[in-house]
Formats: sequence, C-alpha cells, structure tokens
Amino acid sequence: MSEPVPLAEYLASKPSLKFFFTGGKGGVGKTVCAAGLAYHFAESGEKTLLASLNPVHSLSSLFEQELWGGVIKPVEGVRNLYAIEVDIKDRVEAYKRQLAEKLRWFLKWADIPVKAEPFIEIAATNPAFEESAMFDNMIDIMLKEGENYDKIVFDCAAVANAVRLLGLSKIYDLWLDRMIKSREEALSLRVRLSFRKDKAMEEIRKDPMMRDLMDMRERIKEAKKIFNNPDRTAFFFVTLPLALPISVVKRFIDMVKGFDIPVGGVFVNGVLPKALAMREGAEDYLKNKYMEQEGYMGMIRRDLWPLVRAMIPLYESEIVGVKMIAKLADDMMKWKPGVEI
Amino acid sequence: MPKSLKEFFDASPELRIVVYAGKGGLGKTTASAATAYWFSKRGKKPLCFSTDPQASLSDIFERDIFGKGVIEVAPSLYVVEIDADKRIAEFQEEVRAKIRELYKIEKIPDEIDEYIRTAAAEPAMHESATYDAMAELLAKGEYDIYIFDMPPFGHGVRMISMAQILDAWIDKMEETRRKAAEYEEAVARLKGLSAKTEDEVLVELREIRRKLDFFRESLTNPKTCAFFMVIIPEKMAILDTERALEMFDKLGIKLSGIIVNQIYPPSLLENPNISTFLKNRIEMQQKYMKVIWEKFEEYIRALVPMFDREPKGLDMIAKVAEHMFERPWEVDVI
Amino acid sequence: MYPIWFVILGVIVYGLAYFTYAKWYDKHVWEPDPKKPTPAHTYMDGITFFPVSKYVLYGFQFKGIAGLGPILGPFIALMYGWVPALIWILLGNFFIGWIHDYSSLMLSVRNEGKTMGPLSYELISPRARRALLGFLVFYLILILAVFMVLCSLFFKVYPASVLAMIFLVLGGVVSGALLYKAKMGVGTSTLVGIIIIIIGIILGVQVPIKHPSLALWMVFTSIILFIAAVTPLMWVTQPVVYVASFPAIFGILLLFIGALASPATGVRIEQPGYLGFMAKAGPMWPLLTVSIACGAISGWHSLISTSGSASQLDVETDALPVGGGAMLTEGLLALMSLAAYMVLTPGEIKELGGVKWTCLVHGAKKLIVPITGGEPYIEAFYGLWLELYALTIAMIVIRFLWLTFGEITAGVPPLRVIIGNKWGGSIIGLLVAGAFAYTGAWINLWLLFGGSNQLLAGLALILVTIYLAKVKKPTIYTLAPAAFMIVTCEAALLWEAKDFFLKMGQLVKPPMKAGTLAAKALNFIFGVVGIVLFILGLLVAIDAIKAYRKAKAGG
Amino acid sequence: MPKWFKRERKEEKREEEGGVKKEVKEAVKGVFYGMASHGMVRYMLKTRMYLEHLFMLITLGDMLGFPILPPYYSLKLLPYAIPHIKTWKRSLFRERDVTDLLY
Repeated sequence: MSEPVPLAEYLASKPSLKFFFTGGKGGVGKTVCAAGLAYHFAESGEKTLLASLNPVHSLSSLFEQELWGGVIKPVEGVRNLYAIEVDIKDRVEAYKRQLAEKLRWFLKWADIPVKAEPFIEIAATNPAFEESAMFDNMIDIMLKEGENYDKIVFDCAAVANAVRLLGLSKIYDLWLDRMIKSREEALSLRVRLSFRKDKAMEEIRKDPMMRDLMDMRERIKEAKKIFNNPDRTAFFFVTLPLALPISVVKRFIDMVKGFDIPVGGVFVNGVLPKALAMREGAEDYLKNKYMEQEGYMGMIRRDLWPLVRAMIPLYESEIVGVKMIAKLADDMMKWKPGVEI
Repeated sequence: MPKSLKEFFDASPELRIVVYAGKGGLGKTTASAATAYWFSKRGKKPLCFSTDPQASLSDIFERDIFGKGVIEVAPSLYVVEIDADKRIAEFQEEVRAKIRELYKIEKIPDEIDEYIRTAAAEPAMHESATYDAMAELLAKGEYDIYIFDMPPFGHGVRMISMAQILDAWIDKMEETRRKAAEYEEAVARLKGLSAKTEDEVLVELREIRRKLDFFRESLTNPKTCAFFMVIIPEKMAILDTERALEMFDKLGIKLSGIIVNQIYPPSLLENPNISTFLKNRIEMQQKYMKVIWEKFEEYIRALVPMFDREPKGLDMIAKVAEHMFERPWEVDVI
Repeated sequence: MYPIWFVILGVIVYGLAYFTYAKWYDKHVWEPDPKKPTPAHTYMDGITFFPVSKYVLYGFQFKGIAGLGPILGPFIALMYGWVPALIWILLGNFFIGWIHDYSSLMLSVRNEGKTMGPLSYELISPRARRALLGFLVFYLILILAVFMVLCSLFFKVYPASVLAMIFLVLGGVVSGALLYKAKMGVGTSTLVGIIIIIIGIILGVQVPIKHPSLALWMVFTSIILFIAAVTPLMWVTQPVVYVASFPAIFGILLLFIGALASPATGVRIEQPGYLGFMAKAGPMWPLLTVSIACGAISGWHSLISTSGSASQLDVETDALPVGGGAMLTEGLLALMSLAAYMVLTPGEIKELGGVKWTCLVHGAKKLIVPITGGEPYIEAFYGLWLELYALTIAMIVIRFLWLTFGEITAGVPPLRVIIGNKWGGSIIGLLVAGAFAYTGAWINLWLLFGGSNQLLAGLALILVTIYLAKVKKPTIYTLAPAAFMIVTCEAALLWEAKDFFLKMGQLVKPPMKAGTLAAKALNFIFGVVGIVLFILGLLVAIDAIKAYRKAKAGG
Repeated sequence: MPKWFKRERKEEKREEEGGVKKEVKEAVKGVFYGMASHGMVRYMLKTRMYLEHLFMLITLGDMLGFPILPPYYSLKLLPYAIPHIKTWKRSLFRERDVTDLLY
C-alpha cells in the first residue's frame, strides 16, 4: 500500500482546488477540521469563505463570535477569512410562496373552482423543501461566491445528511428529468386537446413551472461540472481513531465515489499522542486508551492509509476560539507519515 | 439528586417509547443500545430501532444488522436498522403487486411503471420510508418497549412535525373525497339507486391516518413516551442542548431527561503524577459539568464515564447499561 | 275545424319527415355507424362524457330545447292568420328544424364532442369564433331581457300565479335540500316539492297578489334571478329547474289532451286562416319565420346538441331519434300552442287587450277547462307554466352569461374583476336586460331575439355544411336551409333595427311615459344591437363562405 | 369509473333481454328521467369532477409537474387512481370554450 500524501504536499500539488468539503460521523470534528483548513488558506493569503451547511450551526460557538444570520461575515481575528452559517428559512419560505403561486395559477388555469388556499398551505409543507433548500443554497454559494473567493470550505452535516446533500445532485437530476418530462407531456397534451393551438403554444412558452424546472436543471448541471471536477473540488473525511467513525467513513467514501465526487483524503482527529500516553508513570487509563487506539490505527493503516492527509492530536481542552483553530491548522499542515504525534 | 434513569423508568410503568434525540456523535446510539439491553435484562422485550441513516447499531453490536429486519442480538434483545433504499424498493414492489391484483393485469402500463420507478428519486422519499417503517413497527405493538435513536437535529424534529403535517393533509384529502362521495350518493339517489358508495381511497386514507395518529399520540403522550438527550461536558454541546430544549418546547414535547456522557473520571486527579493533558482535560470538563448542573439539574438522569475502550460489543454495552442505570452518579472506570 | 287536426296533421307530416326524409338523409349523408365509438365512449370520464340510453338522452334533449319559443312564438299568427304559421311550423321543421338539431349533434359527435366555439374556430376561422362569442353575448342578453319581461308580465296579468311561483321556488329549494342534505330518496323529496307547488297554486288562487306596475314585477323577477345566480347551483337553480320540470311536462300533456279532446269539447279554431302579408309588426317574410323559432327551427338547439347531448350519445345511430326526434316532438308542441291561440275568437282577443302572449293562457283554459273544470286553478297553473319556462331558462342563461363575461374579459383583469364573476356579471346582465326590456317595444324585442336565434341556427347549419364539404358528403340539404336562414335573419335584424330607430320618433307606451328620453335612448341602443348582430352575423357568414369554398375545392 | 355507472350498464343489458312491454316501460322511465333528473345528475357529476381533479392533483400532482404530496403517500394511493389518470389528464387539459359551459 502506498504511503499517504500529507495535506501540505497534497495542497501544493493541486493549487487549482477551490471547493473543499468536510464530512464524517457526528461528533468527529468536521467543523473544526473545516475551520482549520479555512484558517490555513486565509493565513496563506487566500480569500477564503467558510460555509456551514449543518442544519444546526456551530461556527459561531466555534469562533466565539456572532456569525449567524445567514449572511457572509468577516471572521474577526483572521485576515481574509469570511464565514456564513447558511440559513434555509428564507429559501424555504420562498419555495412555499413559489409553489403557492404556481398552484393558484394552475387551479385557475384548469378551471377548478375550489378555494385553493388550504390546499396550498398543505402543499407547501413538503418535507423535501428543507433538503432542497440547503442544496440550493450550497449551489448558490458555489456559483455566485465562487468568483469572489479563492477558496471555499464547506462544513457538511453528519454523514447521512451530507451524502444526501451531495447525492442530491444526482438524485435531483433524475427527479428533475422526470418532472420536466411530466411537464412536457402535460403541456403537449394541452396542445393536442386545444382547438386554439397557437394560444396553447404561447401558454407553454410562458409556463412558469417549466421555466423554473429548466432553470433548476441548468444550475445543477453547472454545479455538477464543478462538483465532479477533481481539479476544483475535494471532499475530506474526518474520523476518530475509533471503530464506529472509521466504518462510517469507509461506507461514506464508497457512496461519495458513487456520486463521482472527488475524494481529497481523510483527517484522523483526536489522536492520543504516544509520548503522552506511554510516558513513564502515565495513568493506566491513558495507556489503555492508547493501546486501544493502536488497534484502530492498524485499521486505518489497513483500510484508509493512502488517503490519510493529516492526524490531529487530542488536545487538552476543547477547540474553541481562533487561537485553538490556529494551533489545529498548524498541526494539520505539519503532519507527515512516520512522524509520531 | 434528581431522579435517576432507573427511578424515572420505575415511576413510568406505562412507558412504551424511549427516544434519544440530539446532535450526532455524543453517544445516542450507545445509550439506546444500553437502554434496550437493560430492559431485556429486566425481563422485558425491547426493540432498539435506529432511524439514524448513519446506521451504527451494526457497529455497536458487531453484527450486520443493516436492512436485515428485526434481529435478536441477545436473548430477548431485539434490534432493527432500516435500510431505506431497500425498503423503498420493497414498497415499490408492493405498489406494483397491488396494481396487478386490483386490475388483474400482468404487465403494468409503462407510464405507470415509470412513475413508480422514478418516485424513488424524489428527495423526500427516504425520510418518508423510514418514518413509515417506524410507525408500522409501533402500530404492530409486538414489543414491550421501543427505543428510537433519532438522527441529529433538524431531521429528528421533522419526524414529529411531519406527523402533524400529514394529518392535516389527510384531513383535507378526506374532506375532498367525502364531498365527492356525497355527490356520488346524491346522483345514485336521483337515479333511484340506493347506492352506498364505499370509497377505497377513503379507506386507504383512513388507514394511513390511523397509523399516523397512533404514532403521533404515542410520541406526544408523556405517559407513554420519554425523550432523552445525550450531552457531553463541552461548551458546544451545552449550547446545542439549550437550543434543542427550545425546539422541544415549540413542538409541545417535554424533555424527560439528559444523560451526560464521556466524563473523564475526576478520581484520576488523585494521582499525583497525572499528566497535564488529563489534568487540563478533566478540569475543563468539571467546569462545564458545573454549568450543566446549574442549567439542567432537574433533567439529569445519569452520568456516564469516558471509557478507556470504545463502547461496542455486548460486554461494553452491558457496562454502559450498568453505569446508566445502576450507578448513575458514579463516573469511575472499573 | 278542431285543434285536433293540427295535432293529427303534425303527427302525419313529422312522421313522414322522420321515416322518409330523415331516414334517407341519415343514411345518405352521415352514414351513422353503430360500431364507431362515440366521444361518450372514447373520452368517457363518467362525468361530462358518458353514454346514456337514447331514451334518457331524448328526454334530456327535449327538455333542453323546449322553452318559451315554441309556446309563445305562434302568437304571431294572430297577425298573419294561422295558415302561414301552420305551414311554417310544418315545413320549416320538415326541411330545416330537425336537420339542424340532428346535424349539429352529429357534427359534434364526429369532432370529439367539440362545441360551437371550437367548431367555428376550426371549421371557419378564429375570427368566426370571436364573432360567435360576441354574438352570443348579445343573444344571451336578449334572451334574458325577453324572458324577464315576459315573466314579469305574467306576474302582473295573473295575480294568482305569484304565490304559486314563490312556492315553486321554495318547493325546489326544499326538495333539493331534502335530497342532498337530508339524504332523502328522490321519490319522496320530489313528492314534497310537487306538493308544495300544488299548495302554492291553491294558495295563489285564494290570495292573488295584484300590482299594476310592471316595473315592480321586473324587480321581483330580477330578485329571484339574482338569488339563483349568486347562490351555489345546488341550492336554488338546479333543484328549482328540476322540480319545475314536473309542472312543465304536465302542462304540455294537459294541452295535448285538450287538443285531442277538442271534437268532444266542441272547442274550435276561431281565428281567420289568413290576414294578409303586411301586419303591424311588418312583412310576413322575414318576421313570421323569426317569430316562430323553436317549433320550426332554433339556434339554441345547436348549443344544447353540441354541449349537452353530443358527449353522451351511446351509438351514432341514436343521434336521429335524439336530435331529430326531440325536434319533431317540439314541432308538435308548437302546433298545440298555435291551436291554443287560434281557439280564441277575435272578440275575446279584443277583450284581452289585443295581440298579446298572455292570450295563450286563455286559449289553454278554453281547451282544458271543459274537461277538468276549476277555471281559476287552470288559469293560475298556466300562468305559472309560462313563468316557469321563462324563469328556468333565464336562470340558466344568466349563469351562462356571466361565465361568458368571464371568458371574454379573461385578458382584461380589471374588467374581469367587475363583470367576470357571478356578482358583477349577474348584476350587469340583469340591469342591461332589464333596461332593454323596459323599452316597451316588446314585440320588436321578441323579433330581435328571434332573429338572432334563427341566425345562430343558420350559422350552425353552415358549420355542418363546411364539415360535410370537408369529408366529401352531400351538402345541399344543409347549405340551402343555411342560406335561407341567414338571408331571412339578416333581413329580419335589419328590419327590426330600423323599427327601433323609427320608434325613437313616435313611441311613448305606458311604462315609458315617465322617461321618454330614456325610452328613446333604449330604442336607439336596440337599433344598434340589431345592426351589431347583423354585422357579426355577416362576418361569420363571409368567413363561412370562404371556408366552404376552400373545403369544396381542396378538401 | 363511478360505481353507479357500472350498475347502469348492467341495467341496460337486462333491458335488452326483456320483452316489448319492458322496453316501453324503460323508454317511458328513461324519457321522464332524461327530462327531469338528468340535467341535475350531470351537474352534480361535474361538481364531483372538480373535487376529483383536486384530489388527483394533490396525490399525483407530480405527474403534471406539481410535487405536492410526499411521493411515499402518492405511491400508496396510486393503485386506486390508475383508472382515472387518463381521463383526469384529458379533461384537465381539454381546452374549454364558453360554449362548453352551457350544459
């Protein structure tokens, strides 16, 4: 098995990379790794945006400053670093409005003389909304903010959500294709059943539903181009030296590959340093922990080794605040295979 | 001392559902598994159900459970991990079978089949399928107690609010159907036929609703359902928990308790040679423990130590269960 | 001469029409194929499109086409004598009437159940459809105006019928509520409705409600119509139309019995057979032909055929009994009405105040009372009978009118807000119709309505002709009647327009004494309406001729 | 198809089997029903159609490009809706003119 390429080298070899994602099981430190990565870019002079796609954001608590509100804010204390906690509320509301409008329009168009409001109300609660909204926002950031920043780091939600989020690009494509096809069929049926064909054709050209669907497909196509490009995008997985997170990452990597998303590598977080655990007179507690960790490290070596980009030590205190993030970024960049932590 | 987990369960004999909710990675799944284990040891028949698509029950019990249906991992300890994709595929097949049976046809029209096929691609399909599986297991009522491990936030909340939404849906649809049926009956009367129309769709709708209502009622009735959160003594976890409490409030759900997990044993401090690493770590945790006690005292049901081994395998689950239920206020490593 | 002869003559002529000409034409031109699926089958949705038995459809079609037209139209014979009217009813129906109803039904059946609008769009031109819609609006307003004024007139002349009518509406609402809300069987709920009507007639005779002002009765009629227009159809309009169909049918049967029994009762035709070509209203041609509409031919029928019956025809071979059969039956109804007018002596007419529609009630009384007795009740019943025909059609028309407003104003949102809904549309419709009705020139109004109605028939016939030309079938049997109808009706419209303009100079009839200027203005507007209808008709006709030529040449 | 409709078909068959007397009876009944009740029946069916359309739109809206109900539940109801789909689409998209609205 080949030796891993450390993060510093990896990044140096791929200067065109622009979009970075971090994902992994809950609680493994996805957000801190994303923050560390972003900090590193910003400090090296690149204008960087850190975007949290979590349903529950933690950037504000991580940086100990107010970053919420769904807008891009500069991070105090770090040059060139900007952050956003992506808010889906507005977009979900907008979706609801759009759907309501379309539905009302349709009911009128189809001559259904029923009060539409209660139905619209219910229709607008489709749970797919939230997921789509998050996805839409992510694409928005990629497409719109891509020009304004040198690097954009996304902190994805826990594995399942992240896969769904990324997978959506593929699923959405299928789904959109179907919707567009249904709509086309519906509209051609409309033309066939109309005696005023010209008028029906005109209606079709103006069909707001179709326009929206096509727009959406276009956007996703564009996003996918970036998404699936290994020179532009890299997805990093975060794990702890523990069985559960490792197996999650293993599964996760397969899924992500299935979606043609380029894998950037794996960060192993929370590694108990050997020097600390095995020093003379160290507690049995730490020793036991370390022994267990060795087993899992073996697992990592066996299954993930070429993908490992960094190992991050377990710190004495929680990672909160710019200082800790700076330390973490430093450790991430410093790691090389064979060097004890 | 607040009521311990064991005391809580002893005081709630009608309890049928236990839900562990909250952020991922804090030990929800472990806590669910341990709870299920404990109930099974007390002569109950528990079912541990992971709705978290991260599916880690397989890892915890070191057995491939994912998508295999209900499995008895230890004597009268039942576990299930839903494979939503598989379930959707089965569901699609059910729909096809129903169509074949209803219309006595072999081949399903292409248009219809394509609709069925592509429905799986709709973004909300996964969630609905998992949710339905949950409701179905609950409705069957084959187990004494159900332990749900709910996926990280947003998601978990939606599962509950979705019941309300669908309820409203079905209300509206039922109304439409009922009105349509009324007209149809009036037509029949006008034609001199004493037709009592039985609407199959209405029957199906009522069936869906019955299941949902049962599910929601079970979940929102504090007598039959308890919600727990797992927390670790760290700043971000505390903030998250506070937010979660607000959300619970909004949904009208009362939190039954909090389990504090991954506590480094403070007894380690007694060792004069303690490494600065552990010392700092423990001191930081103790600081947050104080905050946790101040903020959530009434909710705390058990303290669980940071084990020196990852809590997986039946032996470790037994150990976690012991800490959670038998020695809820001790965090020493054995 | 006894009225029975009218009926016998009618049965013979129409029987002949059905079994010789109609059967031959049917086979020769349309070649209905019982195996060819009709729209009722191909588009079956169990709602708009679904097949029903020919008997049901015959009843449905007959009820749809039998309105005040065949009943009141023959009054014109009082001006020209009964012979020309008899000949027109017999021959008009023989050569034009049934062929129009039947062919428009078949036309729709062969064209996926399309109605007049789409058919004229496809077969003639987009402009023809627009002209047709415009035409339709005026036509509907005219129907509304005519039927409103007639209904109010009957209220005024037959005080006993007022309570009867109120009870009829009540009976409809009650039986409707019993049927939908209380889920009562159709037999019981209908019976309740009918009992309420009978109580109404008895009460009406006991407590007649008299008022000399026509204006007041117009308001009364408008209120009923407005309520019917703005309440959900299920509450008022539909159940009232439903319950009213029982006295409506009963009245026809009674009249029929009266005519058949005339040799026994000794009631004879008393009116002169021929009075001359010119009359007060104008020349016999074109006016007689447009006055006696529905009994001989009527454009309204093509609307019913295409939008109502075509989507329910089970097999193509049912089209003749349904379309043709219903029309020929209606011819019989017209003959009976003619008889009912003709049994009155000139002296009796004078007593009644001259040539009036209300004469029919007296004629009916004369025919029926010798058999049944109970004169005041028969009078109240026939007053009610005429009112309910007028009112139920007006109820349907007013709804159709605001729907049409809605469609026409679809592209103009502010206008749509004002008149394109049931509130605004109904108010405007009632106001306009009410004002038009208030000219005092009622005979002219009837003739204008007749003219536009018959013109619609002519246009329907030409649609059929173009289609037949397209599919390479003989066209002369519809082309000739179409040409005749169009020329006649255009002439009639011009004549009536002229009459309205002339009336601006002379008229001041009773209700208008107060507002001469208004009357003049209204008469002017009617003159303009006549011209507009003439132009719209001309437009369609011109486009139709072009389309016909093209169809003949290219196919 | 509404159930009463199927029943009516059966009745029609029976009528064919009956004698002349029965035929006349059916004819009189039919004509009378056609004159009195049929118009109302048609109207009620139309109103019912609107409700049916609305229901179909909610459940199978995504067939026309309107994703409304979570598809899981759409699929549950799909088997029952199949016979209506074609006519539903057709009657929904049929361009109606004013002249269609009369009856």
